[in-house]
Amino acid sequence: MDSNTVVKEFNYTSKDFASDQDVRWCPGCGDYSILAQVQRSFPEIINKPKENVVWVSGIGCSSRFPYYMNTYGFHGIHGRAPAIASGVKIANPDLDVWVATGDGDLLSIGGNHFIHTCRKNVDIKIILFNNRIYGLTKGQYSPTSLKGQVTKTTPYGSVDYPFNPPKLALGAEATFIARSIDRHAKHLQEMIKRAGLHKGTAFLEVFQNCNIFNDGAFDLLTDKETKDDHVIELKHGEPLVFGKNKDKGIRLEGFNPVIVDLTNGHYSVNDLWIHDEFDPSPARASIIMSFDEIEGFPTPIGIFRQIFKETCDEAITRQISEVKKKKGEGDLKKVLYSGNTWEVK
Amino acid sequence: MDSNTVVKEFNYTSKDFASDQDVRWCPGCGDYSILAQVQRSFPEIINKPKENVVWVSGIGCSSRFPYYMNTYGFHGIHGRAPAIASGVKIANPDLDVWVATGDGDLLSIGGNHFIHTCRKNVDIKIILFNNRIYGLTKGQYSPTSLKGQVTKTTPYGSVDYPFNPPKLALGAEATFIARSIDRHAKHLQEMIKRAGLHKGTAFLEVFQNCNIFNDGAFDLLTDKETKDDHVIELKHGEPLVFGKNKDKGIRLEGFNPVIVDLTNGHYSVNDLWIHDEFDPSPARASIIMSFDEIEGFPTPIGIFRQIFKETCDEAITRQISEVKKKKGEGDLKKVLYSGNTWEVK
Amino acid sequence: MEHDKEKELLELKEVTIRFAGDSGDGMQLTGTQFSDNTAWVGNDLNTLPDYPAEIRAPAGTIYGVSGFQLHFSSDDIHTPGDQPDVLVAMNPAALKKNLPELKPGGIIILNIDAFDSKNLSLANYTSNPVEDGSLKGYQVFQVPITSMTSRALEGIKLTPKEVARTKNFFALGLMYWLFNRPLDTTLNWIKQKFAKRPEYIEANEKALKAGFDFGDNTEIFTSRYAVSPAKLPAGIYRNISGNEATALGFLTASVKSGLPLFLGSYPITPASEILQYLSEYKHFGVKTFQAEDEIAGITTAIGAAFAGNLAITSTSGPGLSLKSEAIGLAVMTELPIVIIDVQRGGPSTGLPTKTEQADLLQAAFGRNGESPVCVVAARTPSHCFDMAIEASRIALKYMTPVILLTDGYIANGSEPWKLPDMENLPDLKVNFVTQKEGYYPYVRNENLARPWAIPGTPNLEHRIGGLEKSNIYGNVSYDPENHHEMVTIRRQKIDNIRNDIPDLEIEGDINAELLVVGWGGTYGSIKEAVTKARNDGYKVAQIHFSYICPFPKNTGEVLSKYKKILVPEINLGQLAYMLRSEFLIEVIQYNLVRGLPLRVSGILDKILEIEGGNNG
Amino acid sequence: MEHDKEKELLELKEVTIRFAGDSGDGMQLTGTQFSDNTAWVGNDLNTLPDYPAEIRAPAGTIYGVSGFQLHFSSDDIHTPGDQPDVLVAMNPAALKKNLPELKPGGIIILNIDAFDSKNLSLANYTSNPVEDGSLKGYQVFQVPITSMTSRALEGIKLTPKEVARTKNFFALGLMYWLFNRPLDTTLNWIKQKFAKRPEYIEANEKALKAGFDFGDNTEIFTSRYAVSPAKLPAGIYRNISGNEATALGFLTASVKSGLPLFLGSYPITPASEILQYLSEYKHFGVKTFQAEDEIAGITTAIGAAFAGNLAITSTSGPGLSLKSEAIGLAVMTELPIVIIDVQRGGPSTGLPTKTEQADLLQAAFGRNGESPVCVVAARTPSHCFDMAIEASRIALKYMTPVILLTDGYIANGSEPWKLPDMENLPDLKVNFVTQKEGYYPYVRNENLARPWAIPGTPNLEHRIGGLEKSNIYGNVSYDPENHHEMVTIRRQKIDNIRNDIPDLEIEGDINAELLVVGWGGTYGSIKEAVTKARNDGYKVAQIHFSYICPFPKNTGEVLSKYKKILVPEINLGQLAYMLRSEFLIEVIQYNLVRGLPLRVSGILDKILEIEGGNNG
Ligand SMILES: Cc1ncc(C[n+]2csc(CCOP(=O)(O)OP(=O)(O)O)c2C)c(N)n1
Ligand SMILES: Cc1ncc(C[n+]2csc(CCOP(=O)(O)OP(=O)(O)O)c2C)c(N)n1
Ligand code: SF4
Ligand code: SF4
Ligand SMILES: [Mg+2]
Ligand SMILES: [Mg+2]
Repeated sequence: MDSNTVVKEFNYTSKDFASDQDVRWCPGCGDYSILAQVQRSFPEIINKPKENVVWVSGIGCSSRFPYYMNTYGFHGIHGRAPAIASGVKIANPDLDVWVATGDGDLLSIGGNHFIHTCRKNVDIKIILFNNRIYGLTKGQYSPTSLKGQVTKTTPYGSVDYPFNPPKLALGAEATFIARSIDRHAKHLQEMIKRAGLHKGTAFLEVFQNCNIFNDGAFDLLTDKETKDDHVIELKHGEPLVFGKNKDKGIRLEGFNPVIVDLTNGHYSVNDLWIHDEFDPSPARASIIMSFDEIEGFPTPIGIFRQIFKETCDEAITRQISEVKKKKGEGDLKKVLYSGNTWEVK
Repeated sequence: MDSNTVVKEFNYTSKDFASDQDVRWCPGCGDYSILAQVQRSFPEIINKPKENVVWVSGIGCSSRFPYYMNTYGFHGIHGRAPAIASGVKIANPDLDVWVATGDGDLLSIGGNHFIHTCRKNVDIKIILFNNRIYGLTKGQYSPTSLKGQVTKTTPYGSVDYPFNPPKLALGAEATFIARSIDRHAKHLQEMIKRAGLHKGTAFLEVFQNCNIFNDGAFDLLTDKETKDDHVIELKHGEPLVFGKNKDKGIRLEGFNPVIVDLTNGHYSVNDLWIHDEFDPSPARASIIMSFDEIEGFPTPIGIFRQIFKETCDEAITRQISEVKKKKGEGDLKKVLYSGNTWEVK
Repeated sequence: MEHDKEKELLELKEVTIRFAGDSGDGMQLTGTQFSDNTAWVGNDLNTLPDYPAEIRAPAGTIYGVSGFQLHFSSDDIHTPGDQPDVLVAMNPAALKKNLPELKPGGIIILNIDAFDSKNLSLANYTSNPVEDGSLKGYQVFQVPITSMTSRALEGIKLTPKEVARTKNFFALGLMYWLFNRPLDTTLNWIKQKFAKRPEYIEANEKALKAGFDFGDNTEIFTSRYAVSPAKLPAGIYRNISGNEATALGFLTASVKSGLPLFLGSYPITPASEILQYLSEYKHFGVKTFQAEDEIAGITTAIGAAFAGNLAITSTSGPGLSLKSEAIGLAVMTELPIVIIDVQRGGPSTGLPTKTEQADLLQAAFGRNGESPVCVVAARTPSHCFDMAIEASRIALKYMTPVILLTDGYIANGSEPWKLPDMENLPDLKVNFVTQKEGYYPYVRNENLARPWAIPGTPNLEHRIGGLEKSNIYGNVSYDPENHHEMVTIRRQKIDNIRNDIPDLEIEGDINAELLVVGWGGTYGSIKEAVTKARNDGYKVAQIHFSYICPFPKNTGEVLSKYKKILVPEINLGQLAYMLRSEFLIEVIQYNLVRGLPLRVSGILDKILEIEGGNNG
Repeated sequence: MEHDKEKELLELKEVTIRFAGDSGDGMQLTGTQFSDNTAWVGNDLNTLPDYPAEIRAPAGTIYGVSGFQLHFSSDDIHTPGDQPDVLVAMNPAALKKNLPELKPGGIIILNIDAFDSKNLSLANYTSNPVEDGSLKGYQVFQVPITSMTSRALEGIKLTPKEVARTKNFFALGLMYWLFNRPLDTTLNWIKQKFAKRPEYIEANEKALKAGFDFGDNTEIFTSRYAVSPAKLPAGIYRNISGNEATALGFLTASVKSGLPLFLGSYPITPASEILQYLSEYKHFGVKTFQAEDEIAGITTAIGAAFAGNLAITSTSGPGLSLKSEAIGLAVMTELPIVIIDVQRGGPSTGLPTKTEQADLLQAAFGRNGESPVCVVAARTPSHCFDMAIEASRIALKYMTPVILLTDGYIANGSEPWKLPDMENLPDLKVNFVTQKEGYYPYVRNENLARPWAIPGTPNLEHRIGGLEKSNIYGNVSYDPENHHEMVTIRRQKIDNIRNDIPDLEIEGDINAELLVVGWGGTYGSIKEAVTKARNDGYKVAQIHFSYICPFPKNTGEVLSKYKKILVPEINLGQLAYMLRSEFLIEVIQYNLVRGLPLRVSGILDKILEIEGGNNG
């Protein structure tokens, strides 16, 4: 699925999506890049009048996002963005509804709305700015902070295990699950486009550096020196290759992924696991998502899984028209005057 | 892992766990069986003074459960049982803490507490009475009701996809995930014991018939005639066999489970997939959990997966003793009089 | 059959009947059928279902007893009756639980088949009340309802369980005979309901007729009763419960405003029916979204309001608590939503199936910060229809959340409803803003309402949210003076609604010394008590609030006219608290928090206590 | 170095300084250091941090300005000062934002290096205020803080960014010089803080000393100021903020009750620090549970209370909204928990970093049903310590939830705190029930408290929950009379607390005509305003509520003594609402909802408006 398959009727430029508000994130914050990549991708995916685009958010640094987009926007309350967005979408399915949210906002207080939105497959796009910390409240740990991480509320190190957000989304039956990184501009743009073109709940996790309270959390994945060895880019139909010189690959032995060296002659690219974004089995995605927790494995980015099924808003609209067909357009007088009525003269 | 490995010091009988309260479920309700199996299993797993057992619940028919157990009990508010139970356990890790909950209580309003409790691996046992309906409020659909199901709030059929609760638990990193059925008394007892002996969050889904508002939801799985063909019992180290005459088996081809006929000579038991409860990879469990959604596949019951890691309450206790070791037992005066103090004479 | 043979027909002005039996005995259905029939023959009526929080506790136990009381009359009535004249008890537990409320000398109809030793002991009877003299002073009729029903159904292919389930129709038939009612409405209902199960139609019809004939033929009843039609205003009527009226009110508001209706809701007793009723109206484009919890219920509604729907959320007390934070968001974003709270017994889970009026202060004040909303309350089942429309009107006109309070009693209770003329329904047409010129998100009109510009409107892209906004422009603002100004404007906007709602009407004796003041669902009880007191020669006036935040503009003036003010409430004095604060007046409180409507007699006694001897 | 050379030393009674700069400029640290030093040299002081809701908005913009005001004196003081005497402005935006508040003739110290065209335009200056005459009427000192700091740090191995970051220490050193303070406390702090980074120690020390020396050596300053120590009661002191005092209060309550402390909490400004402070005290066995949301924060606390811990939950306004339902559960189960609400600007997300007093009615009434809790409020930073202990005492003794209200101002602000004698700390020992005899879950003692029998206690197995409970036995009960009784008892239990709390003390002129009434964090402002009015010859009395639900028992009597009652509040009149209702008195309201503490001058003006001319 390629953005070129869409016939463009509207020719927006990235500037059309920049609002007149001054951007107020800390200098150096990864949020700037996400904003830029969204604004750059939008001309290619917004194929309707831009007044039909709505950005919804919760509370957090990341949730300031809607202010900076020159679209309709709703800066909600903490954790409730998926529900507010669902209301917008279901009320008017013609709108393109996007959610900007943080790891605290979506996964801590907002966890329930998140999983139910995924389950119902409401057609909204959720971009998770995962900086593994509470930015706006100044540095408390979040549900994606690492075990042992020292933060304002864990002076002796966190005792909690983090969520693996794509895994949670998978468990909640999300139909599109992807990941990117703030500083991988091109990749991030591609993922935003793919999310935007998906019909159904699209979940895109973006690793985002909070240079004030959790600086360097993703350095291994973004530093020139280390990134090639620590990131693996998932590409549909292609083998799982990574490493500075594309010298490492991942094979599957039973359910076990194994890293193999492509330079010593034992294995070639042909022996590697081929990625399939559209595999209906959750097993593939769940193994790839587990790389995060296996010592020595690269962090996967790209599309873990995309499947297609009727969206919640479609189903609601469909049901309404079915009932209208069956019962006829509602007639208020008929309803009010129904049941056992009698007349008093 | 067998309950016999535990040396019993306390010799309770099932009667010791019955409270003096009259049981108030509808006659015929599956909840009665769950209560009975819990009371029958408890003498074998409660290996401490029974005053150390606490049952916590939310709101729903199922959440009346604590009243009927002669242990400490807390009938909470809707959806909050996992959080209340976490508070009890962390406040006093010597207690055995159990949660009785419904599909609405745990998965609808309580979804967030559920996934976070799993993530943190708080050592509590959660028994989900899944009747795929809201019983207490008289028959509205729940997050496990089937798409298309007609209920009080879906007169034209539900448009929502259900959760697969074990999948959600897996996505939330639960360390023990199992399933049983109200009317499979022996199996249910075994699962309760295994949950009780697990250290960490144990999630046990029990299919429960609500004979008033969703009667027969599990008939295929419980009727003598049909159950053998529609249920597959997962047994550790054993092949996946089912069918009235143990005549069907499940093989794995790639990630695809395939049902094979064991009677036509093509396949024997040796060709089947062997179950491994302790497989650390989430892939196995996720495939088995998917049986629910594959046309023609039997519904798996038993233990999907059990893994072991430090529990939340253990980690908190450990950290407290580490800090005490490092800093010494807290001295109130020292703390109050710390910082820049000065004296006024 | 020889109907009406020698039996005497006594004319009564009003009767209160209570049907009581096991949760599985179908008493709610029996009550509803009798009510519909009674409404249809033209009596005024008022009903009070009373069911346990358990769905179906073990048969025969006291906490499994389900009851349905109805009060009907040839005159205007407003309550379900303090004490029943007639008790139909399907088993010993039903007798045990309800006997204390029966009027001295009242009629008891017993299903004597159920008075076996097992059921007696389940009801904690140590001896059989039918035999031990405990029923002395009542007119007791022992009817073998179960066995007569079985006999009547012989030959129909039903399981014994199915046969037993029809015995409520026998009881209903007997009561129709006793009160001289036609069987038609119920026969029709049976036909429709069981259209696909002819054997059920046959069985229920037979049971119903058998009950009727039993009354006619047996010797035990010597008289029958008749209650003539009431003189209600001319019009087309139907019997309606509060929850259904609420649902229809919002449906009407949707049609009259031209806005699609969006209901985001989470089931909770006794509010779930509103969601259930509205989910039927998909052919009106109604969208009912059963959310994962109450917070999602209201936040989806806020999203839908932002997108331009008529957005509402329905709940009961604990759910209102959960919605607190989000109501604040609607206050800050100044979006029109209606929050319906069907009050039930509290605090906490409390008494889920019982009625109460104890959420008023929560509705008025239960949010962080200065967070004013409009609060209105319905007074009777059919009044829920009017107030649903009013709540919608105010929300849309003032761009504000409105809380509509009803309660378990009026939600489940029913009364005859004179159907509105379609032409007289108010026009709620809304004009969305579409012009860029002069548009700012927080510019205000003469009502202090900000403009509603919905997504999809070209050139009006804007952003709103829960942070304080600058006046007019709507940008985030931390400016101290702006904040004070906005806090003041938001309050003023709500206060101004007082110019747009009806003045209080004084009922009863305008020049009395005593004014009885109520709000919401106690209207009927207070009205009857005041009427009785006046009939006894006391001068008493009455006012009743349907608009509470803000109070109607003549409130201070009205209150100041009376020397004594009595405020009966089903709480510990919440309206009293507000009246004292806002009008600095002394009030006499009458508070009974029993999970039940106030009894007329209790209010009357209080009036007499205050005015004692002043009826000369 | 030749200190104190020829510079004149002027003695002042009190000074208010405001440090202002970019969010990244370290102004909060500078302010805190100056405060600690000032406390340590013996002045009375009071502080007001004021930072933006953005963590670090783009450098140089007005909304990125962070400020810290402190008021210190040789006399008793109670507020951070209405208007600063001295403004330290690290950049044009800081000047622009704060100049309007500066006293006429006040001192401005500018980091002139930052006044380049880029920063001027970021601050929306069209011309340079230093040059265009806009600062006429002030004493302006232009100091090249950035460049002087760089020069002082030459040779230390730091990045230019790191060097720039130390410029706040230069400013601090200069202020130490100007106000004649020793450097020791800050030098010590630097050593401890950067123990692992010697180059930071060196850099910060150098910057601090360079600032000090600059004052000494340069010609621009001709005088220095001295503020003598205040005559505080004898004792050991430390400077403390409200949030830290709150944390220490609960730590103390834990130690004195012998119960482990459990805090279930979700971060929220400005309450997060309480969670942060308490998470340090693991060696006291303190368990801090950062929950997934506010609901889990309180419900884990309820579970912990059931299990026998001293259980608390901390939050701010929106979080209190979310906890409403669960507070009702604690009311019904009668478990001891304390809910701390650090109030901030509302409604909704509102002004997260600003102060307000607008959660009072929510605390009192924001739950479904009749759901009475005890509500108390702290009046100053150090008073948070006392009220945390009091809240714990009441919760444990009465088996009830208690809401402790503080606010953003006292939470973040600080003052010298006379440390308590360890022996005088109250004993909060709790006796859990262990005897089966006479035990029932809802049997009550003389305080109407039910017994606390915790899991693990043999033979006392019992079940509680949110459904209505039968009195004494604690079984689920739908009985109407029982419900009324329990509703009444729960209210009575809270009302009885009034016999167990201190009477109101009247400050000022007991026999005045005017009584000024406040609650919570406005104590200081009201106190200073009353003092000033009295100094001007007006007779004014003052009372201040720390206990609100219930009010102290002499409240009615005290209020009735005064002809006029003035109630200043940072809301639209919430205490006034309650006083009017509960005591039927007229009150004059003074309400300013600016997200800031009330100004002394504002209250004073109001007093003069009321009492004008009455100072003869
Ligand atoms: C109901 C409520 N609880 C808590 C808060 C405080 N709060 C604001 S943002 C936030 C978390 C921010 O973290 P995240 O979502 O990761 O966003 P980030 O700032 O890191 O982008 C919290 C706890 C709030 N505003 N409202
Ligand atoms: C805050 C709140 N919302 C809603 C309710 C109403 N309510 C009670 S139980 C329930 C759902 C029951 O369903 P489930 O959890 O599946 O339990 P079951 O009765 O089926 O065992 C609901 C919606 C409530 N008591 N409290
Ligand atoms: S605090 Fe962190 S996440 Fe927030 S704006 Fe600053 S750098 Fe970005
Ligand atoms: S309603 Fe259903 S779940 Fe509830 S007690 Fe009855 S049969 Fe059981
Ligand atoms: Mg974050
Ligand atoms: Mg259920």
